[in-house]
Amino acid sequence: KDGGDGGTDASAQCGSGKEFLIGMSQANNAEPYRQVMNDDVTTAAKSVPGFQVVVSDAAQDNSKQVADVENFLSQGINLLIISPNEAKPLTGVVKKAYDQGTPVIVLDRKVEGDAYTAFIGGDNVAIGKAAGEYYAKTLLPQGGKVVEISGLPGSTPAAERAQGFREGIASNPKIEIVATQTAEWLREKGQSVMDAMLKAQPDIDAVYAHNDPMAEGAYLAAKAAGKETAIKFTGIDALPVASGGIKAVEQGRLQATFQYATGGREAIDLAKKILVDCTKDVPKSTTLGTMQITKDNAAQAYTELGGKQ
Amino acid sequence: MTDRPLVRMTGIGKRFGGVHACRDIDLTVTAGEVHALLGENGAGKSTLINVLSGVITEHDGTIEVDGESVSFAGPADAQRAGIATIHQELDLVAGLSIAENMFLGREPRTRLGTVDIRRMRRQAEAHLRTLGADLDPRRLVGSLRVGEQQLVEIGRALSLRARVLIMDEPTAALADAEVERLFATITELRRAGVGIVYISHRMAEIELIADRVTVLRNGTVAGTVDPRAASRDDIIQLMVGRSVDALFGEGRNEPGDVLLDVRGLAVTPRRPVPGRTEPAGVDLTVRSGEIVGLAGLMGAGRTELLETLFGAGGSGRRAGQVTIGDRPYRPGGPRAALARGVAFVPEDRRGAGLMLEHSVADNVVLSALSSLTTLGLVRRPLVRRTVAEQLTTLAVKAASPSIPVATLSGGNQQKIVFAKQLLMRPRLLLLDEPTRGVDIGAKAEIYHLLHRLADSGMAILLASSELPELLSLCDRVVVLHRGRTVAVLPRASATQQAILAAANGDDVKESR
Amino acid sequence: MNPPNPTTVAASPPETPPRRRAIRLPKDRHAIVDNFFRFQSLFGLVAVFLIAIAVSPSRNGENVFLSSGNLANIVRAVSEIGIIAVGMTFVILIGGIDLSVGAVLGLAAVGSATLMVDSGLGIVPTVLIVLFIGTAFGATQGAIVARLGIQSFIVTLAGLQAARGIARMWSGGLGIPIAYGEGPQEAPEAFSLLSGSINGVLPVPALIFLAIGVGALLVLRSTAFARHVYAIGGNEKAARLSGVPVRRVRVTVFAISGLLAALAGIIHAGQLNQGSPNDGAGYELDAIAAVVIGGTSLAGGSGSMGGTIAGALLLGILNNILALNNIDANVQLVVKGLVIVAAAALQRLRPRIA
Amino acid sequence: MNPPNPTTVAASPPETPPRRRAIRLPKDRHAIVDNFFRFQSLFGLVAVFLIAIAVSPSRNGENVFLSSGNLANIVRAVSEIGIIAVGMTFVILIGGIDLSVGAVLGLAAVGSATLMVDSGLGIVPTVLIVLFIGTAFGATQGAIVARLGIQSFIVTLAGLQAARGIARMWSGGLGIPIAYGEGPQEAPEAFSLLSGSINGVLPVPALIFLAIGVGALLVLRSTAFARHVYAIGGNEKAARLSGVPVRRVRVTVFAISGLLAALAGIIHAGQLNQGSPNDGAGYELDAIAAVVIGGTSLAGGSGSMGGTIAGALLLGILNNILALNNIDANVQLVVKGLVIVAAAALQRLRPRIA
Ligand SMILES: Nc1ncnc2c1ncn2[C@@H]1O[C@H](COP(=O)(O)OP(=O)(O)OP(=O)(O)O)[C@@H](O)[C@H]1O
Ligand SMILES: Nc1ncnc2c1ncn2[C@@H]1O[C@H](COP(=O)(O)OP(=O)(O)OP(=O)(O)O)[C@@H](O)[C@H]1O
Ligand SMILES: [Mg+2]
Ligand SMILES: [Mg+2]
Repeated sequence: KDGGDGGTDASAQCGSGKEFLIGMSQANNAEPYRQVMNDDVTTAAKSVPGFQVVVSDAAQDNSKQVADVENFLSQGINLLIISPNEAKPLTGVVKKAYDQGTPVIVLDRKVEGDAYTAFIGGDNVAIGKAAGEYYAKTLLPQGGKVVEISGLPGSTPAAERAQGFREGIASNPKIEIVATQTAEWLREKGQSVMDAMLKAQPDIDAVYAHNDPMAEGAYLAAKAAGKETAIKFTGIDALPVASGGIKAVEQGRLQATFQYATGGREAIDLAKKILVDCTKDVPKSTTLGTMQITKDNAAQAYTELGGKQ
Repeated sequence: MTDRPLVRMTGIGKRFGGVHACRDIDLTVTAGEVHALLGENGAGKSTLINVLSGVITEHDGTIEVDGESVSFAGPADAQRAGIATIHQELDLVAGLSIAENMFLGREPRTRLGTVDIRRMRRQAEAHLRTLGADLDPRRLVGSLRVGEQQLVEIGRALSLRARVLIMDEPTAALADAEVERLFATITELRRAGVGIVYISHRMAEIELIADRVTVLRNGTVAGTVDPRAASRDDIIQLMVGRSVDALFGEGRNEPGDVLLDVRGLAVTPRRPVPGRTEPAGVDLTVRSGEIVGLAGLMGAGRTELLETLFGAGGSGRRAGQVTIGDRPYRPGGPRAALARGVAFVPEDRRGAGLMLEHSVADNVVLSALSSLTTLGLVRRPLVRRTVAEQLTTLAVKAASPSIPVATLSGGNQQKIVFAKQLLMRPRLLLLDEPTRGVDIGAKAEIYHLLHRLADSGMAILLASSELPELLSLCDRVVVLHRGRTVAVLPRASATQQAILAAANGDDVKESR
Repeated sequence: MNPPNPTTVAASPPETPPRRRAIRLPKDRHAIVDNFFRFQSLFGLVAVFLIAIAVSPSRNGENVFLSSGNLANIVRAVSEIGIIAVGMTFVILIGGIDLSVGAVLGLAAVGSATLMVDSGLGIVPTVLIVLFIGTAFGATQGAIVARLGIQSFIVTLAGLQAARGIARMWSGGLGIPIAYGEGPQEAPEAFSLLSGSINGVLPVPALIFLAIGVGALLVLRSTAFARHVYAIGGNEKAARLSGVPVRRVRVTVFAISGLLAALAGIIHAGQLNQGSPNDGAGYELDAIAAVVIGGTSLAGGSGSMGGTIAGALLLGILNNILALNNIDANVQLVVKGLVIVAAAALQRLRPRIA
Repeated sequence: MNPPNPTTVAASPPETPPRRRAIRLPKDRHAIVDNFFRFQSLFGLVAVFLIAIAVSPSRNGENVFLSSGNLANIVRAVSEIGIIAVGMTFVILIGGIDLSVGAVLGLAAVGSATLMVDSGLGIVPTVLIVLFIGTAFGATQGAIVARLGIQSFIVTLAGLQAARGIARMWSGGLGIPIAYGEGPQEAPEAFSLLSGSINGVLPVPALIFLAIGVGALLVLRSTAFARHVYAIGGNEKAARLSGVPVRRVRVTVFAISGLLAALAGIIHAGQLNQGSPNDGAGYELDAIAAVVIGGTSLAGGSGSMGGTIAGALLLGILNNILALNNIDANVQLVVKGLVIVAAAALQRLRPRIA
């Protein structure tokens, strides 16, 4: 069987004026990024007649996500959108779905092999690198001391955003990462970790956080210590929601943030092509670019990315 | 050969913090004798035998078994040396069956290494039958009455095939019939050469079976006597250091008005609990100033009746009428009962009476807290004073009001339960086996106290398995059989025979 | 003698002649030993404190750990866990456990943000409503435990899920940012006090924590309610037979826990300028750890509020000193595990009964 | 009469003639009632099962819930939690708790992957080493509980952190993918059996779970060890007085829990083709829920393995039927909370003992 087979069954049933059940298997609902992805998918699906989306929450558990997909298959979904908790563990069940003839769109994190219909996702290394280059050229051209607040140890984005960042700042050897502490993606941990950093590290120039909430937490700690203007903060994700990083940039707490697109709307577009338009060959892989968001373009980006005022 | 003791304890000493529970005690046990150990509550009897049974491993002095010096690292060691113990407090596992409890720690195995359940049951049943207990060994111990549990403990000790058998108040929870059966067993064991250490507060039992009596006082040996040579008074004198004045038959005031009136009380439980005998037609009255006894065989339903009156019984449909004073009374729960001036001393002091890890003071004031507080705040000085007075009144032997109740001797624990309820100044006092495990001196004090309370107008309803106690203390004795009143015997006509006959249900017809 | 207060009369035991001077209690060794061990929960705290001073990095010759800013931060960082742990102490004393507190914190944080920002309520109504929600949630759990006789572990585990689900539904799954000002969609400026400090030294949440802690300590020392709590944990049956209103106390205790979790949630929202439904995850375990390190027995019936406060501070110091020394996160986990066990072992030095 | 061994005489239950056939036990109401309620843990399961059938969606006229594929999925999905819950049952029966199991699962998963892929070990040595690590970890925790007398909640909470930290250090923080084949950096093909099924129907992990469950059920029914476990949980003092080796049993019980958690970890790695250090988070709570729903008391001393198995299946069915009906994830949380409480309430119908 080749990869194209996956679409065959579905295309046999495809066409306009039909009802389609789309299963959206989310790795977890606890991260704002993923909640926004869910919202993007459901919102986009509302504008396609006949689309019904059901969302499951694997609560960060690979095994639960496998079960979620299997439950979808039991119900006979017409298309699967999955944002895997981790690549390898979900590969098997994704392949099972695909081999059964259910088109599969993989979001954000790839699975192994090519037993899926299409992949849409960002590139964390590239984003980290973009952030690093921003530090090297714009934020700290004279160099400086950077504290890195990293995501959950063991998670791929944390590793890749760390790696990309180091590649990005390599061009400016005067930038020094003086400490790396994890705040497990959480705002409150960002705050308490930064509390300690402020004591332990003199003269911090900037804080590179692996996501916006941790950057905001660090900002709060600095503010309590009266250092919020002396230190510059950047985050990643740039979610177009009220509690997201774009607003934080717009309101001046963060210096910059880097968009990590959810791919939700793109996934539904693709689903429409497969199910309604009966398109046979959709692009196997789409890499979503990032957008650097600073005070200059924040308001505009917020609207552009579909944020509600 | 009989001269060589099976066990010789020399210079045994044990301290608990500041308390010298045992001091330089010598004790021997020879084959085929019943060696009785007497003493007041807290004299150190249980401590001494805990040393012998390996429960207490750190102590002064030496133990010899068969002339060889031994040192036990735990109860299992003592068991292996042939020493079996029936401990004072019932230490059984509620969630295991009778058979499993009896063979705990030494389960018979099949060839596969699994427990030989049939053999275990068969042997358990045989042991129980010798004690006259017709219990299904598969029953969970938690569903047994206290008396039945006591039989299981005895059965377990017997099944250990020991050469030395220690019995710490084995009859405290038994009724007369079972006691007789136990004594028959003891006689048999004695004949087979088993040495027995027997602790009891019931003088009559000692006179019946003891070959030798050692009296402990304040942790030391006050003397060893031959019970056949010494009189009861002599022994009591040794125990308490003075003679105990006549307990019984004091002149009493005329009782007042009827305080408690129970007519046709019956409870039909929603879900019957095995082993419980709910009231099934109880008629009785108690006047203020009167002490009324409740007699009956084990399982006659005395406990359940008292619990029902206190509102602590099982739930179910209630029939009949209860009146306190001149107002009808529907027992709604302990709180409501206490508010109506009804207090209750339960028979299972450890399970239902005390917070063992908590201090004496905390236990004593628990019920009466609301009268010791202002705006919800506890008035400490008042509490301290009240506790001190209460401990003095009841002559409780405790190092301090702040030590945990668990460290008191059994009898003194009982007094704490008592003290707690008396603080409520009840009009009606319900007592379930109030002197179980209480020493003779303390018993006398409790009897005096009950008399005084009655004289001050309190109505007292008292369940007891000790007939002499009922006979001497009570103005009337109500006999229960299977949850119903079968006889009401005024003091004049209450004799041991009459009560027993009624309790056995002999004159059920008559009383109808 | 005619005492003016009838209560006193009722209390005096029957038949004691009204002696003027109370019996002098012997000043005995036990009481002294007992009192000594009351403060033993502080041992672990003091030990960790000293170690922290010793291993702290220094900067410009100043001990970083001991700098006043750092100490304030520690107390601020543990304040939410600490407040929760105070409520948890009551629950654990009656032999229960409350796993729902972290989720209730999240629910309360969402509630605070939504009510002020979306519904435009003032601070006082917001705080009252949120505290009411927390209390009602706790009381409901308590009622289920008390009425149906289900183990609190399972009831509050279910409660955890329910509270989390409700919080997510209420907030639409996303954090609700709190902006300050007079306009619509803005919260009263005063709410941001929660992220400030008094005189720039003592953070407000730390102050609240200490106030609550001291208050609870007094409650536990001096009230009849507290004695009922201990009694239920010590022997429920005996407590019931002694006339303790077991059910009511149980419900109250869970209600207190819910109330304090909601208070922690309000502080959380104030500190982070946001109400996020997923916050507070795992806080219940930290709070329980604080209580147990503080010497309270999970079996109920024994423990102290002072111990809990000490336990919370101990955990805070531990987190802080590990971060100050920039210890690798994974090593931190292992070290923290070991220290928790060591602290608990220290508690065990107290003499045991029987 | 001069019996050769005086001991025997004293003991022999006075004169039971060696009858061939065991004494016929009276068919006693009590025993029957007791036994009846032993199976009561099944009530909740059956109820949830019937409800699930009733509310299941159907597809092409077939009941989706009842389809054999779906039933197999349910058992497969609960197999890891179920295996952990079996070990947890022993721990809870002695009145303890083991919070470390989820982290040990993660550690074992990492261990399986690392040993096969990086160290190139075969399946048998890998499995043995990993099981040994889990057992040793559990036994260490048990020894701390038994020797130092620290509450198991706190010891295993620390153990949780430690195991998680070790797993992350060992794996370098990232999941280690397992590729199959003969080459270096590849695991033996046979290991992938864990993600397969027998005859394409019964998933291997489900089979292992059921086998372990039945084995444990027999152990709990028939061994002296099991009696000692119940005795320690029911009345530790009585157990000690009866000569039960309390410490040894305690250590063994925690070792069993560690062993089974490690086994679950191996299965986890096999099912997901990866050993990830963060996996298994929160599994301890699910396992405890299964045990408690199965009617085992957290106070120790009473409960059954059948109940635990039923409890695990009940949770699995619940998750499944909620998912099949596409209930919103947040609503699911609330519903699950309610059902767990209801299931626990059902257990309470059993008559109480004194
Ligand atoms: N574990 C303990 N800790 C502290 N003190 C104890 C402990 N066990 C016993 N004691 C004290 O030792 C003394 C002797 O107690 P013991 O139980 O031996 O008395 P006893 O003679 O058996 O009394 P009773 O007839 O009431 O059972 C008492 O004062 C008691 O308070
Ligand atoms: N299966 C059971 N479930 C609950 N409580 C029980 C059960 N069996 C006995 N009890 C309670 O245990 C206590 C002990 O009963 P015990 O064996 O002492 O009865 P008794 O005092 O000898 O007889 P009586 O019923 O005449 O008082 C009582 O409170 C009784 O209600
Ligand atoms: Mg004694
Ligand atoms: Mg009775």
